Amino acid sequence: MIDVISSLLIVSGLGFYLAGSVGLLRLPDLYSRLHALTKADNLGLGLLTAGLILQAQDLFIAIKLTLIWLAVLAASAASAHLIAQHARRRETRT
Amino acid sequence: MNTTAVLVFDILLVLSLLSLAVATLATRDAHRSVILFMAFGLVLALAWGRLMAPDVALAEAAIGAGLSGALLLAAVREQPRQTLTADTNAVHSGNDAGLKVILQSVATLLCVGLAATLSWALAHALQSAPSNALAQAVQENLATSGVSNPVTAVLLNFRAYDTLLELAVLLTAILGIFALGPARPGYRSAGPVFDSLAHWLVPVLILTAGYLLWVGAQAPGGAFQAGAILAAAGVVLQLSGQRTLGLPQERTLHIVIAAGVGMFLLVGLSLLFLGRPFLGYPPAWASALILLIETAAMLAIAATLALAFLGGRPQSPRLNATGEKPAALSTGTLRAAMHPVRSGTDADTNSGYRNSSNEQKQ
Amino acid sequence: MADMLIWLVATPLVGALVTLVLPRQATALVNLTAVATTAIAFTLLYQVEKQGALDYEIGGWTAGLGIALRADGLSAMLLIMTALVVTAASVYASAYFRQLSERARFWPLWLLLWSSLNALLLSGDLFNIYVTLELLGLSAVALTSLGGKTAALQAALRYLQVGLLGSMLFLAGVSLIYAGYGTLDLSTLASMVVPGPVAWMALALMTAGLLLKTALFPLHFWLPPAHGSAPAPVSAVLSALVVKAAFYLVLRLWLDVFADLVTPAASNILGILGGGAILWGSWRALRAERLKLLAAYSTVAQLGYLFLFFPVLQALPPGSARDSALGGLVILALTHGFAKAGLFLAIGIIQQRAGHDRIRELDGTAQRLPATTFAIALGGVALIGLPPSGAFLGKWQLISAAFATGQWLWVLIVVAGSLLAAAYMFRVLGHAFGNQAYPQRAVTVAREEWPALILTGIAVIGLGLAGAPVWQLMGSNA
Amino acid sequence: MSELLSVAAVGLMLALFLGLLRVVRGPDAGDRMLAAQLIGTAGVGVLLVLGLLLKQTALIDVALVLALLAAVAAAAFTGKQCETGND
Amino acid sequence: MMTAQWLYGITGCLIVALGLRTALLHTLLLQRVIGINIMGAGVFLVLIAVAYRGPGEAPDPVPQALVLTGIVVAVSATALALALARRLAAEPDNG
Repeated sequence: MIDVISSLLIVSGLGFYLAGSVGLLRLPDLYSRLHALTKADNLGLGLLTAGLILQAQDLFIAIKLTLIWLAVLAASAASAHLIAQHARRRETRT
Repeated sequence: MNTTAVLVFDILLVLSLLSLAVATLATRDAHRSVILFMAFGLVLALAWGRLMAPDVALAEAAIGAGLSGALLLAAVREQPRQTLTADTNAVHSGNDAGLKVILQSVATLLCVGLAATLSWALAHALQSAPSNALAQAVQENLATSGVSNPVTAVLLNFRAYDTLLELAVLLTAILGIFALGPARPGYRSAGPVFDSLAHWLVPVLILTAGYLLWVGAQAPGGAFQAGAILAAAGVVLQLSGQRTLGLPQERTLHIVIAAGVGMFLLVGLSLLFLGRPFLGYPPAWASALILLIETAAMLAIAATLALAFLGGRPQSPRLNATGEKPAALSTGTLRAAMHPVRSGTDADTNSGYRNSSNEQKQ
Repeated sequence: MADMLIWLVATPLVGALVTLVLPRQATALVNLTAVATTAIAFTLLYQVEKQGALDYEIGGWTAGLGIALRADGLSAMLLIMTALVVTAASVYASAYFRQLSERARFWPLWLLLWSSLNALLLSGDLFNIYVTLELLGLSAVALTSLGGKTAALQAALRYLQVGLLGSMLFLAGVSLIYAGYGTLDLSTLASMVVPGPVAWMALALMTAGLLLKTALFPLHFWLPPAHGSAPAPVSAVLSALVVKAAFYLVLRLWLDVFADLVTPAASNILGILGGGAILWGSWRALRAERLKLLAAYSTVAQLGYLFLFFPVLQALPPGSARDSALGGLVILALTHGFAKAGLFLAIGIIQQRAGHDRIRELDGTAQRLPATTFAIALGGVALIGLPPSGAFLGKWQLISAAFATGQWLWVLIVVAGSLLAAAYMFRVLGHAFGNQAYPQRAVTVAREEWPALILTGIAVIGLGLAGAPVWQLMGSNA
Repeated sequence: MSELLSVAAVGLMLALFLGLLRVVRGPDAGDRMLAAQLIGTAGVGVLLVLGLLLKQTALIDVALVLALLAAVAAAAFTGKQCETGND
Repeated sequence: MMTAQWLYGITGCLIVALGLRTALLHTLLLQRVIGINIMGAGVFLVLIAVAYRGPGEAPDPVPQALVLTGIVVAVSATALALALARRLAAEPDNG
């Protein structure tokens, strides 16, 4: 039972990842790419770690997996903001 | 495990590596090639993970994908525009185009030949199944080495001498950087989002470094990975406008960057005086001595790499606030050296930067 | 007793750390370090002479699992040369760098360089050699950049790139060796190595990297700017010791570890490149406008002589003839080391007193700086290879071995190179002894002139008369 | 389960490879940085899956370091440098 | 027969050659430095591939330790090279 749930989570996480990278390749400009990507890969990683946590043998690993997800979430939110800011700064400069 | 899936995975990974290497090297824009190089480092870390080398993967993730990139970005930012597009000091700056073409084709041929002959030789070596003797010797002596992670055992016990000299290389590099003069302007705070990023990132990095240092004895990790991550914390602090990094003044700073080599020598030579070989730890003491050396090495590596990002001798914060003329500095600096100004984690955005060189010793 | 090997590396390293932390006491500490290290080096020479090669297993681990240090006659003699040249240059440097802040930056890097030279000469492990090469390269680059001017920084940067490229090629060779033989220990490897793609390719890569570092023609392009713009004591050590360290490794690999692999054709390639180096380097030295560049190009040429020995040694069967040729090689290398170091120190004195080192404007130097000029003349005797210098003995051995094996071309090149060396040295001396309209009072600068005189004196008189022990040492261990 | 994991590893690697195309193509530095971010997240995923697949729990630590250093890299990319003199 | 060892080892050889070509020919200083670093990465890939012993097997720790040393040495050298480049860029006649 746990295996089934975990498999479902992993597969849907994978789906989000692939959607994110296709979006990155196909969407027209930086801001829409930014939008698509940050949603897709954070959710993808979230589902993936959720699936992997169910497979983890001990609590410590589960905690670390959660921590990684949180770190990526916070880092990518901040860096997406910084990249957008950087891009805007460059636009206004030129 | 599905062998076809593994093969597809390997091919994708190898293709990523090769295409990134080609793209990094083919572009004529320095900034672009730095970003590509950072991506290359990241994929390389995956390759190390795939090839069961988690220790190397940790170091690559911290250094290859992170710190080297930060160093390169800082250098790109400071290059004047023309040196980013054309270098007058090129080793082969042929005057006429014809010579250049000839040189280029010769070098390209040379490299194609190298790729072919190197692969040929490696194929020969792999065909005769690499010898496992040394790996076995490591395994047999692991019990007396003081640690249970074989890579740490090799680095800090069996081949500790290499590691000692490697720390000396780091020390040389940073002394060479210091000799080039005072550091260029620092960074100013990049806004509230950045600051909040720094606020949680720095403590987490420090915790992670401590964890990796501790775990290095029995699992992948150790002084180098921990030091690199600690250095990354220093880089983040610098980027958020902190110029002192919480690092001490010059005299103490010299002690910190020399700590790795110093601790190694202290341990090694003390053992020599006790009638043991240089760096021949008594098995009962091995794990404690290794931890001692690793802690010192971590601090030295962290300080060195963080200072390397600065790109020169750090400026004393006291001088930036008060120093006027270089001639009047010597006594003030010495006083400052005795009472180091340690600022907290908040960015001291108001202390201006002065370009004047300050000599501590005139 | 073999503890001495590790002390040779550790003493300067400890000295580097202490001078870093205590910059005010640095000069005294350096003197102490220099005396201690030199004493250890002489003790080592004595021991090697008495009981043959010494081994030291670091950490008590058997070589292979651990790293072994090894000293034989060849490395012991080079260690002595290193100790003497560095000590003399240290005395010189304590006067050359006038400001405390300059010295505070210089001493730690200087001692790190010494430590890396000793570590390289003693290393018995391929990967360890790679690390020592990097340590040597980085400290040499950092010291070169102390010249401070844009030219010095540019030369240092180029030097660094070339050095890194060389070490990467070397490391690629080391990886192949590990892939094929599963060991890094030199003596284990020497007993295992068999001709085949792995060994050929590994030797080719390591040699290519080392030739780049030893600046063999046509890979010498980085040397003149670096040696020509570094501070004088640094140039002295770069020319006398640093390039020679890489040459020492080539010698080790070709004559020792991979001896079974080397073919006459491969040795001839080295010989031809060496011949090219002699002719091209001497010609450029003759045309040089600055004294330091002259000395730097002369280094390119003098390294060429050392490579001429490879085809000659290859053709000689093992025996006394080969041993004396090998002894000639060592004497030539030692003579050049001492002479060139002394020459660079003397040039540094002229540069500091006159404010320039342009050869055309040297007139009257002999009157103003007689001792310095004498040191340059002594260095010239050694570089040309006149008796009684050690170079005379070395070149004599080279020529007679080339005659014995019927390799006439090398004889011609040696003669041509010596004539060119005489031409460029007499050109300098001619200007130096040229009269100036208003002769000035003679000046002596003892702390800077003595080291130069002693080093060139060793090259001309010491090595010329005391050549016999060199043969003895080489014979007992080679 | 390991079947699924190896397929997941391939899928994540594919996502990473697609992201690489954007890094190589650009056109803007911001695009590259963004794609590098995706590669980072995909890399973290690959490492986590590999960790379970190869029974190398240390790869989870690698993933953690990668996640943290990706943030550092983004910070280095966007950091603002003081102009010479008083800023 | 270990496909992975071959695949990654030969890739390492190719990367060495790619890096060497850039280090020799590229006109940008920064890219020559990157080229040397990539060349190093290729050598490291060869070493780690040689250390690999297949999925369930413990790899040879020695090459892994060598690569760790190599990475730290490479980053030191890179840092010095970049600092020199930054110092040169600050020279008045260059900027």
